[in-house]
Amino acid sequence: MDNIAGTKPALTWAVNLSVIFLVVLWLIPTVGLLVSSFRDRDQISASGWWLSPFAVEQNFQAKIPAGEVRQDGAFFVIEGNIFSGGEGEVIRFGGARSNPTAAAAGETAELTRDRSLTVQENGDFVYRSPAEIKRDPSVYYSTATPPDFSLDNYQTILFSNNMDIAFINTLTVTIPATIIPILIAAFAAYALAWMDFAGRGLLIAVVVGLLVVPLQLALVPLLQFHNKIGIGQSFLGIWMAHTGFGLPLAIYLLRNYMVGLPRDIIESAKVDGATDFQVFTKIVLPLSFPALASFAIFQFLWTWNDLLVAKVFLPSNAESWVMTVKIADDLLGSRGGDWGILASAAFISIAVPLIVFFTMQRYLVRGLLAGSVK
Amino acid sequence: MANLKLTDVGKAYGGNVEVLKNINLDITTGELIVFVGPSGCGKSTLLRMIAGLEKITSGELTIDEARMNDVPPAQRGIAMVFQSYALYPHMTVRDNMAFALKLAKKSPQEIDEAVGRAAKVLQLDQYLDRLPKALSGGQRQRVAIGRSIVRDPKVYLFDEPLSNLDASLRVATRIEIAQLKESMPNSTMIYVTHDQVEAMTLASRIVVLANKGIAQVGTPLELYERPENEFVAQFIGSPAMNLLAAEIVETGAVTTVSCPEGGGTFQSNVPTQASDKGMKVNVGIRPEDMVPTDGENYAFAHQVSIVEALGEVTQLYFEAPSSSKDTDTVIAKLAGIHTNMRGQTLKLTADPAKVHLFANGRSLLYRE
Amino acid sequence: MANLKLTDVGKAYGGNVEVLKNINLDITTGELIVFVGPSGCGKSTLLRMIAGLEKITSGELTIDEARMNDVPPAQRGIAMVFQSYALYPHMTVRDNMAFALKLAKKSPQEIDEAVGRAAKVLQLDQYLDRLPKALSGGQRQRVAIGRSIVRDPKVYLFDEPLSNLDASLRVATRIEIAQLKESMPNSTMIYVTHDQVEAMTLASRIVVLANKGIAQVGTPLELYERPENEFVAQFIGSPAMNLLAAEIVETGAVTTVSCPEGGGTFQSNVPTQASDKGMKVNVGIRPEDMVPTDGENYAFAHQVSIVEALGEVTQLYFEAPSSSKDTDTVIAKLAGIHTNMRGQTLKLTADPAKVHLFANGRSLLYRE
Amino acid sequence: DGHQPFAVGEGAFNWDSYNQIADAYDLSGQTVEITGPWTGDEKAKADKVFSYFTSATGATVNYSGSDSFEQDIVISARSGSAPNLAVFPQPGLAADMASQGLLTPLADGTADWVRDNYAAGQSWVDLGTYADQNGEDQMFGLFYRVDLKSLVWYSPEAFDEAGYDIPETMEELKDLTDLIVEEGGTPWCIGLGSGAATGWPATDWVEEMMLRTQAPEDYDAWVTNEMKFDDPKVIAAIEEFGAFARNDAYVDGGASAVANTDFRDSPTGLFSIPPKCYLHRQASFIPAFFPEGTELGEDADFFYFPAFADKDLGKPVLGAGTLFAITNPSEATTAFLEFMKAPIAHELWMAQGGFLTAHAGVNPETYVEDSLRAQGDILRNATTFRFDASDLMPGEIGAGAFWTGMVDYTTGASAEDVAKGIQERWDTIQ
Amino acid sequence: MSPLLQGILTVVLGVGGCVGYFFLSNLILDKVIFPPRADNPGQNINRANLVRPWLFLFPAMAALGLYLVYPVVGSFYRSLFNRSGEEFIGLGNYTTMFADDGFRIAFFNNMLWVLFVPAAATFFGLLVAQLTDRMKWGNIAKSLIFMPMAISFVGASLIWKFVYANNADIGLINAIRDFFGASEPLDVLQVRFWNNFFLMFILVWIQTGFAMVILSAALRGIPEETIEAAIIDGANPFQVFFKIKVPQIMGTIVVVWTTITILVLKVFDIVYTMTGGNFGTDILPSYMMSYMFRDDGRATAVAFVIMIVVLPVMIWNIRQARAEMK
Ligand SMILES: Nc1ncnc2c1ncn2[C@@H]1O[C@H](COP(=O)(O)OP(=O)(O)OP(=O)(O)O)[C@@H](O)[C@H]1O
Ligand SMILES: Nc1ncnc2c1ncn2[C@@H]1O[C@H](COP(=O)(O)OP(=O)(O)OP(=O)(O)O)[C@@H](O)[C@H]1O
Ligand SMILES: [Mg+2]
Ligand SMILES: [Mg+2]
Repeated sequence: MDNIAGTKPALTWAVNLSVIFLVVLWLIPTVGLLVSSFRDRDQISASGWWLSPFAVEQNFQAKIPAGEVRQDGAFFVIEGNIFSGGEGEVIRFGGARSNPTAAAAGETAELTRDRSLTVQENGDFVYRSPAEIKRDPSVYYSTATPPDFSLDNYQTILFSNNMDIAFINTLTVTIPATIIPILIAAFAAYALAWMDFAGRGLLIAVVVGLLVVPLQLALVPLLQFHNKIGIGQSFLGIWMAHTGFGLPLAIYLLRNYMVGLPRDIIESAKVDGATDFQVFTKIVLPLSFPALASFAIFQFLWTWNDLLVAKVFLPSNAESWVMTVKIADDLLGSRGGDWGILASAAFISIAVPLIVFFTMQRYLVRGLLAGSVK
Repeated sequence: MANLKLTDVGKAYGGNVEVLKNINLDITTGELIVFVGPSGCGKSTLLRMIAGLEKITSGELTIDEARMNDVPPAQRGIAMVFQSYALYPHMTVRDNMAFALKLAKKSPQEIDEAVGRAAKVLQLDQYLDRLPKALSGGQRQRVAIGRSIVRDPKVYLFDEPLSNLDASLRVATRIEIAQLKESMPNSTMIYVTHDQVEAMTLASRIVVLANKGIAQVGTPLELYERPENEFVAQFIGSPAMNLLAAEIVETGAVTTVSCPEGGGTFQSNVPTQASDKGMKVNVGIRPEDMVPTDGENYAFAHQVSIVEALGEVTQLYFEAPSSSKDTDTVIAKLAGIHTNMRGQTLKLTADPAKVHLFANGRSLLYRE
Repeated sequence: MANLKLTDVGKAYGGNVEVLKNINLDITTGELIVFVGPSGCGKSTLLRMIAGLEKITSGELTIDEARMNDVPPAQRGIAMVFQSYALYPHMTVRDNMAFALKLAKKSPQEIDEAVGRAAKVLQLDQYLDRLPKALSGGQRQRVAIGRSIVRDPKVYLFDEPLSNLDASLRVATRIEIAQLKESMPNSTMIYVTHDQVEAMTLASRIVVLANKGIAQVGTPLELYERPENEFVAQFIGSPAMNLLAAEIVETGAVTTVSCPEGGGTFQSNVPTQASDKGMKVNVGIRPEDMVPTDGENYAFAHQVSIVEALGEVTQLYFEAPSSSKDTDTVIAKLAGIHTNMRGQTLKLTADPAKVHLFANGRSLLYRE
Repeated sequence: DGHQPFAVGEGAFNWDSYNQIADAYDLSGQTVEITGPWTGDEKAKADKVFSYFTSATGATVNYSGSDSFEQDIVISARSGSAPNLAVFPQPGLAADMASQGLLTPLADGTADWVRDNYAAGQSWVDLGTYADQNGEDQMFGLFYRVDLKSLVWYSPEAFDEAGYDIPETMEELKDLTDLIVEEGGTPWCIGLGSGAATGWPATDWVEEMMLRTQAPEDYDAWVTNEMKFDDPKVIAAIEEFGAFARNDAYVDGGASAVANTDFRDSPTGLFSIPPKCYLHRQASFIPAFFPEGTELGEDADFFYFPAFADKDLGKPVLGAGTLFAITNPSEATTAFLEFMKAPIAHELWMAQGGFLTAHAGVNPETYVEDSLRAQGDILRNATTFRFDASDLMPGEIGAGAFWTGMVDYTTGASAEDVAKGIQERWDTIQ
Repeated sequence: MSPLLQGILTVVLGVGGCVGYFFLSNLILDKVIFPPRADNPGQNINRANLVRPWLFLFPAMAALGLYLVYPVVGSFYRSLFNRSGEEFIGLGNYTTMFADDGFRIAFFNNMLWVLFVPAAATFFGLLVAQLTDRMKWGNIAKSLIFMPMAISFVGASLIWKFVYANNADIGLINAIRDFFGASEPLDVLQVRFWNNFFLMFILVWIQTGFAMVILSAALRGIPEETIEAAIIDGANPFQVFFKIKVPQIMGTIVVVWTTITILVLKVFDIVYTMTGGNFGTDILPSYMMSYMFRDDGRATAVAFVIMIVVLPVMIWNIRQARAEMK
């Protein structure tokens, strides 16, 4: 197919452009999250992420220590620099919180009660008041703040206590919880696709039906069951739980793929003397790689991002925390509104699944069956 | 040891599409049986039933006296070449061929040797490490053959195994198969083909399938020389036997028939009884038995409409005379090259020993 | 109008597996070209390149003077029968055949008519509403043929379209194809086959492919009678031409060669020059040209090892004498049935007009 | 972690009570498992408090906090893997579990002890007493940590500059609201957004209004549904809330922004320049969501959400609190609850900030900030203290219909309809 | 033992155990229970073959039975009891539920979701799978489109807050409206009826990756020759796609559609975190969650309604499976 002559460049262009369009459409929200993950909470609620690469004009408050008041005729005067010696560039300023941008830099702003305030671009100010200055006055000014990105959010998450353990725990949960259901489901799928027995149609129907069972229904009876047989809350328990919950989809996906394999190949193997077990391991399994890989991706994702099952089936002590629990209960906890942390957490937890996706994508190959039958 | 016995075997797809019925066949060890028959007559189906890949709807199949109807394919001791090749797409040619041997737990040397030998015979040496998708049609077919001949089963089932091979390879492979067969007198082979030469050269017996049943079983020469019915007569031999309507005018050890095309009468060595006189029959003469004649007693006379020079022989096509039956055209095959015959009118006759007589589709030779 | 011209066309798979090179071929409108060649020699590949399904690695393809290398398949005006059928598995036979017509926005009546006609010719009437998976191998192949002949393209490409058909259907279909061709003098047909008879009967010219290139192009009889080289000589004709090592002892319009097998000398009508005397040559004699002789001047004498009676002819196999080349066995084909010859020693010779001489693989007829 | 911030014996703490526990128990090798709603910083503080129990008795304390505590505790209790103790943020859930037999009553005498030692002791006893499986009332919950709800947060600086005074009565508060509008400002920031719990801040408003417009007895009747939800009194209270929240001029972003602005984001309007609003009513925990670097007392402060002057209802205070209940008794658990009764257990958290207590025996000096002490005062001076009604109502109402009803109300539904809907829902669960 | 080591050990043991189970059980079946050498090998083998499917199915059925069927049956029983679980009220939970406005809204919305989300996600997934199929940077494009799949629902909700937020400084939509001069920010999540679609789009955004992966695997399984044949038959790319490719992967499309439908019936997180079911956006799963662990009777009753909603999809699948098995 790649060899077909004379593919039209216009078509290729159209395809490329539409894909770019879709990718961008799909990416925009994620980019927003990525950008936000480098900003802190206050910034996030101050300006849109799309503005974050640009300097924005922001208002600030500078407190003037009333210490060095100078008497100048009838006026009490304070002079100084609002940046207290640091760098900065004032654009506009004002003397009241409710009107922080009353005057442009260099001008003099008349304040209430006959006070006045002058602020230069470089931050030098003169504050004059006819009355004695009792409370530290404030100067409000606007200045261009450069974009501010930091890795703080990531640091908070990555270097918080025991994150390494949580990471290892997560892997400990996900890997067996991905492999074992695939294995069990593959056998069942093979039986449902290629073995002849009474009640096959009914079983398929049951599997489809079980797809829809809400997890929440099963939690209490299962944990009870685990407690009864002595597994309790443990890794073994969560593997079994994920296996049970993942099976319907696994069986369903795999069976549907397997029935599509050419009958002749399987028959040929049988004639070659293969038992069902061998037909399965040597022929069907290798040829089902695309389906196995797809399901592996999804089961991995699901267990990786799972919070509920982890909380129910794992002990609640910190040593057994998986990353989602750690992030939800430990890091976010009282900081539920900290979008920066949430964003970076989302990005950190995206990394491994993406790696899995990339590695598994290799198995979604073309023409696996090519050349086998006429 | 592999005696195969089919008793009243029938097959219906999906409960109603009846494809085969009442197949009775006894195959003894060491035979090479060839199934022939028109496309879609059920050859592959029968093979697949013997292999156990298709449920036998009715009747019984035994191998060495053991009833096999319900025995799974792996336990029947068969090797099969599928019409569709059915290669394992994820295995190299080598692994495809070694698969059965590995399953049988053969030693690696044994496997290597067997695969090497088969690859050599089938000229696949240089493709051993390719995947099926990078092979040509014929190469794929050869892999399929290789896969079966590396094994040592009781019964071989070959479904049109050479259809995609070129002539010389075909001859070579055919001979290989014949030798393979010879070297294993205890195995039985069943072979489906459309190639007459293959059928004639390989078969110890040929089974002609037609109309859901068996039209005739016999050695190649029996079928060629003494076809039981018009169907077999026309099916065996290429181009097909010409059939001409005629009437018996004289009976006895040698029968004389009239030819409505003019040309008076001519003879057949098929014996008839006095009561047959006046019977309407079809006279069957193979194209290669047709000889031009100048005499009065010819079987057929007509203008040559097409000349096909094949090198070795030349085929002459005569437009269908009203008396010919079933085939629209009468064909004669003359040895050598005769390119300039188009448009000539020829009279043709045949050696009485090679003239067949059919009444109601059945050969007069087989009357009770 | 469909003149096809291939100039220095080459193909390499994956950049390094070179399959074809320097193919030069001129096909004029109305021709029916047959590609033959050993399995895996690149016939399908060449066809696919013409169709536009494989990129042409080097060289140029023009149809009616227009360069086609980069024209997409749909614009080339071709119809194709795939070696692997490539039926649309989700469509019934009827829809498979009607697909192209529907795409071409033909009226329903037209479509029905065209499909009905093709189905009738191919004896597919009763299967029109089945899906491909419920068809036999031959039926599938017929659907594939049907799919192409309902259309009216400039160029037909047929890749072994009859390989799974039985002999009579094959003959019938072959004739249909020939008639189809005749009824459309403006279309060109390229046909791949392994069947000698098909090649010989259908082709206006045959292209023999071998060793990544063209071994010879010519009319069927040219190839049969005057093969340019040993390859073509052996490839055309079945069984293949026998080659025997010999030495030229007398030159002239008729050449006399010695035969090392004893039996002295015998003649060939191939002319030679005086300088050729003493040259080591291979003498080529087709099996069907071999005649038994009692005389002294025979080409070959040996014991018959195998007898194959095919009905029409009998093939005698002689174990390879040391002098035979390339083929291990010498074969003679005698008309009629001779079953009792096994073990006899026969002397064989041939008509000088039918004795070919090859030096270094090339025929002496074609020397400059 | 085990790091103890305060050395034993130093500071203004009641170390005596610590020593009593240490003398009375030796529980080495035993463990107390606790789950609760405190996570993050709060968990860290709690862990520090618990570490003193460990150092006193030798028993290990494993506390784990969860954001979805309500769900987790039900699952683990029902499936038989409950921890020893659970910290309930809502009495309602504890009552539910008690009635299903999933809780163990506290030791005899605890009720008396609470009555004697907690400010407004009887009300805490009542809040911790539920019917057990057999319908008998028992004391199940020991309150530890109280949240004060009746607070209005503001920026002293903004008030100062604008010359606003702290309102003493509801009437003054309303006047102030109008004044701010007149001067071109926006008085209130209100946000009800909270993911699945969206709407809960509005329930606090309604409860405050109930307390300020109706007698405490009415409030109690409302909580138990003796007074129907669609009673005119309740509707009036809802409309009091609506007077603030449904007035486009009163709230930042207009009335439509109220429903979906996250409650955690809503206070930031107080601190922006220019201010987006001047007033924010929220419980004592809210400073955790103020912008980083906000100093209490300096940049932000609170005043009591005042009562109507013309209604003779005193100064009602709305609060909430967490309570300990036994889900799985053990010796160490009993000891642990003794520790929880000791003043030291309260002081240790007071000294870390973010903690109020009703325990009368604690030393107020240990409050880490003045503002907390001031909140403590409000609590102490309350003439009426009432617990958050929605926390006492059945879950479907207090953590369901009431929430969504309030969202519907703020987005335009009429108070009658909303109240009627909630009452209907309530009817279906009885 | 460190959990990592423990994990590795279990993977080895678990996988080994599974393989061992299948291998040994087959071996025992063939060699011990029904040895083929007995007088009638055929019969024994057939007996073995009657048992074998169940050997293959046993672990899966045991796990399904224990982890799903048993709880479901238990739950159904529970749904016939009142809130405290003590009093048997028959279908009382169901009748009160159907009388509840909230339920009706959730049910209606859920129907919208069930119709829209699977259709849209499958459509986009198919589109992307097809467009990227032979593209040089197709794998990259696919990974980018897949990315939302890898984000947890909570993370995804956060992302979309940045799009939908009722504030031109945070929400992209309002920023764009602002740019075009709209004065007041609009809370799109409060726009009745349409807000459902804004929420649905989040799930579409996530699930497109799923559809894409599965469909792209299916597209790659289509025999190339049929496509070539169609091209030669004169089909343009659209015709190849709609008339050749789509029908051939119809089975997979059904699978994808079903899976997403079922997901729609289970996912409450999006609604839960974005609106908490307010503003008329409640759907059945989130409606169920508001009863879950409070009134199990009601919650399980909702669960059963959800299962009934999926019945047509089940039937459709069974039909498809039947057709394939022919
Ligand atoms: N994808 C591929 N990669 C590498 N080699 C290939 C590939 N496809 C075909 N070949 C090789 O190219 C050669 C020509 O193949 P082609 O299919 O054209 O042969 P053919 O002449 O049609 O043979 P046959 O008569 O057996 O069909 C073969 O040797 C085959 O192995
Ligand atoms: N699954 C099926 N359902 C219904 N009919 C079928 C099915 N498979 C095959 N048939 C029909 O059964 C008949 C016999 O098929 P079979 O494949 O045995 O033919 P065959 O003799 O091998 O033909 P060929 O020489 O063309 O391969 C055919 O007419 C075919 O259409
Ligand atoms: Mg067949
Ligand atoms: Mg080919």
